[in-house]
Amino acid sequence: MEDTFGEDDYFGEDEHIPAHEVLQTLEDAWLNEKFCPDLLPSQDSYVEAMMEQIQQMEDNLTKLKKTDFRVEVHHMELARIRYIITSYLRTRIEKIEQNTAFILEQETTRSPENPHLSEGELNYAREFLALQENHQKQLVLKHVPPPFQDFMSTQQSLVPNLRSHIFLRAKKDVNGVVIEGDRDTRDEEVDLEENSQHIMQYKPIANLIHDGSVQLI
Amino acid sequence: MPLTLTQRCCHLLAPLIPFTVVFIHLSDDDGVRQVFEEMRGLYDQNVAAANDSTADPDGTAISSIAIRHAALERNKRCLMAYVFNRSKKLRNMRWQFGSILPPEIKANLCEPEIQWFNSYSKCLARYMKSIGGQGLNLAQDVKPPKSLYVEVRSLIDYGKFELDNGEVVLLKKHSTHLMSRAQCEPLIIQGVLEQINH
Amino acid sequence: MSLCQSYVPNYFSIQDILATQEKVPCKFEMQVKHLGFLDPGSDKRDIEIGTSIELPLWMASVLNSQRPSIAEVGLPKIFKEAYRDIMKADPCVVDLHKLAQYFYEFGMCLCMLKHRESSEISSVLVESFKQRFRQILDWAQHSTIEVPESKKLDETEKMIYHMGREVGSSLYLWLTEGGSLITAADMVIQHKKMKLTQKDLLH
Amino acid sequence: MDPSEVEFIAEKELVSIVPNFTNSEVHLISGDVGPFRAGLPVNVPIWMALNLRQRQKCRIIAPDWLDVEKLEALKEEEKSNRFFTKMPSEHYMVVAQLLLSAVDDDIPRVEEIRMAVKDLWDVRISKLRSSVDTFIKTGGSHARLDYLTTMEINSVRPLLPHALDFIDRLQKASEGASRRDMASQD
Repeated sequence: MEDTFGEDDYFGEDEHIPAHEVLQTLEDAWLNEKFCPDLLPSQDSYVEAMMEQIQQMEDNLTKLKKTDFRVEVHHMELARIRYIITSYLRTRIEKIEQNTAFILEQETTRSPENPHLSEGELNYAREFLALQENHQKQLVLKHVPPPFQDFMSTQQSLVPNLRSHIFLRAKKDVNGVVIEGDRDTRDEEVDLEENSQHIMQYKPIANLIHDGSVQLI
Repeated sequence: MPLTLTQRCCHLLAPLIPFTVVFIHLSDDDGVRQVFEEMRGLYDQNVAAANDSTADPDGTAISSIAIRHAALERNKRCLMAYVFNRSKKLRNMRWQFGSILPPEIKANLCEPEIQWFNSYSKCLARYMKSIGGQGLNLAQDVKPPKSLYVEVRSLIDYGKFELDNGEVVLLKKHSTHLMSRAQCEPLIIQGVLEQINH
Repeated sequence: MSLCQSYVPNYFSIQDILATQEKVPCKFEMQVKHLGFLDPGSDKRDIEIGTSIELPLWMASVLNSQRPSIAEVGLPKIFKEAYRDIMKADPCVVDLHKLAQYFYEFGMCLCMLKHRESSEISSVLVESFKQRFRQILDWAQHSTIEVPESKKLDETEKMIYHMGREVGSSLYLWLTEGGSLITAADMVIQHKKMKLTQKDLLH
Repeated sequence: MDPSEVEFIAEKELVSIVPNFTNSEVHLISGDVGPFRAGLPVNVPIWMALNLRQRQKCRIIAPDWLDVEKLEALKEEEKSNRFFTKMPSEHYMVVAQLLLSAVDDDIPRVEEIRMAVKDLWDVRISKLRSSVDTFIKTGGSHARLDYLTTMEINSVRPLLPHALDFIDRLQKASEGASRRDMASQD
């Protein structure tokens, strides 16, 4: 008996990335997003590719006999992947709702080729901010004296804390990460050896997440 | 009276502190209205004082103005925090109860809040429809999957329910069923069913 | 929900609003017209130079930040030297809930007013928390129920403790019962309980 | 993170099973598994092993470290070492918990093994707790945590990072540099 599906390892016309690598990327992105105080670049092309893959697999599964032992195994795997995707996107939505104005502001400073929000998220963020503004206007701002009616200035304090401490594992050797000292201690330089694990502030390693040298755990 | 007034604001806020109360109560409409009135009063006094500075050669009017201004800012902050934190609760309700609120909860909301809830639901639905080109319900798959089927017990008389395989079951109080995880998850979250632990 | 970030005050945080509502002694260095009612012990129209009034911290910080400053902000007793010495001697036994519910948040605000004793206050804050942390850690991880001693914690400590305890009890549950049951949402459970108590009241 | 999420991650680890059926490879999205030959051991992810086991399609072979003597030895080493020692599996606690509760008739001396794992866990957790306390007291902001497993790290989350964040705020406050709204917006 030959297993005839799941072999379609490549998707997209020009992007030849094996399905299992896409999945791994999403999994890493999921955990990074979960533990990172800031909003990371969206992996929406991977989400989309993976959702297509799921759809395709589901279609293929209907062709199998219900008693085939593989049916349940594949369904189980699909449920696991769906969990990763939904949990990943939920986490992002939560962050977007938390620091909406800040995130939108940051997005305008980025080049259009390098957005951190997916199109859907960008629309969502805009709608959500408008919703909040309208609500505050309705209930508070339109009832207070004119000089106190501004909404945007109240959003300035809703920002991620980049000084938060996070746990990480180094995926490759990184030398000379500088940890800022406080008034009593001097700056400290740390080398992250491949596979070593650390707890430290997010800020000094922020760019190492982007280039994949560290994984948040 | 800036002092009594900001204190009133704090009374409004107290029940919203995390950990103490999860449930939300009727907004203290009367209290809020009074705060608005007092804010207008303070503002008028400041405008008057500013226009009248000629009658105040020693310049001390500026101190009273600064204090009233601070009180106005403070009140704005308290009121907005009150509205903000209530909307945060409403947000969580959307994720936990679904897009339809139980009537007992709805009774504790003012009209703009019900509107906010409905708009939020719509906004979220629009986003979820856009995901990956085909749409994805993010209110589902909230826990890591352990198995495809789950044994559940009905906690209420829910009525007839069609299973994935087309079979129709009657969900009666205490009745037990084997259901696909995907299907029963929302019902468990909403408190219709409970998962039986072995 | 799933995000688990540490507390940093923002414009909308109720904790911060309540913490800045705590009172500090203010000694007026300028006359303030028409606001005599701020002093509950007086029925005069104005506040005269030299008057001392206990005012909420948010207002004190405004008085202090004006140039020239309207009032000098003093220290509440919990941050005076005598209490600082108590905190230094054995911070773990002090009932902060009773003495200053917002000990740390309040103390940080004071530091930011650049009070001349700021650096002493700051070091008491840091050292107190470092010493008291072990207790929080032990209580949070050892017990699935809320330990009565935790009532002695300051509000920020309580937040940290509660977060820790949630993890402690979910870990305990996992170790003893394993698996991951799907459960009703917290708010749904709360809502049901509410309905039940309402029923009880009616019957 | 909820322990069920750590468990979810750990379920990707491979375990050896002996299937009672024969089949060619299964092409999972996460990679190929099999082929399966009745009676011959094959490595599959734990979640799959548990699913097949539940349907009586296989027997699970306990990893060799899931053994009373080996666990005792690990515990002794852990006790005598100042640092954390390397565990045979990055998810030893979860793997033990999952396999022991799901498959008790496939593994002999289950109760003793369970106790030994728990003892090892307890030794490590109490060591972790003292190191966390020392770390906080000495006032560091960075620490190396090699060989701590995900579930162990998770057991001090969010307490440890939140405590460090808080201390950072307390220290910053005295420098007057911390973001604060009351000064600027009130």
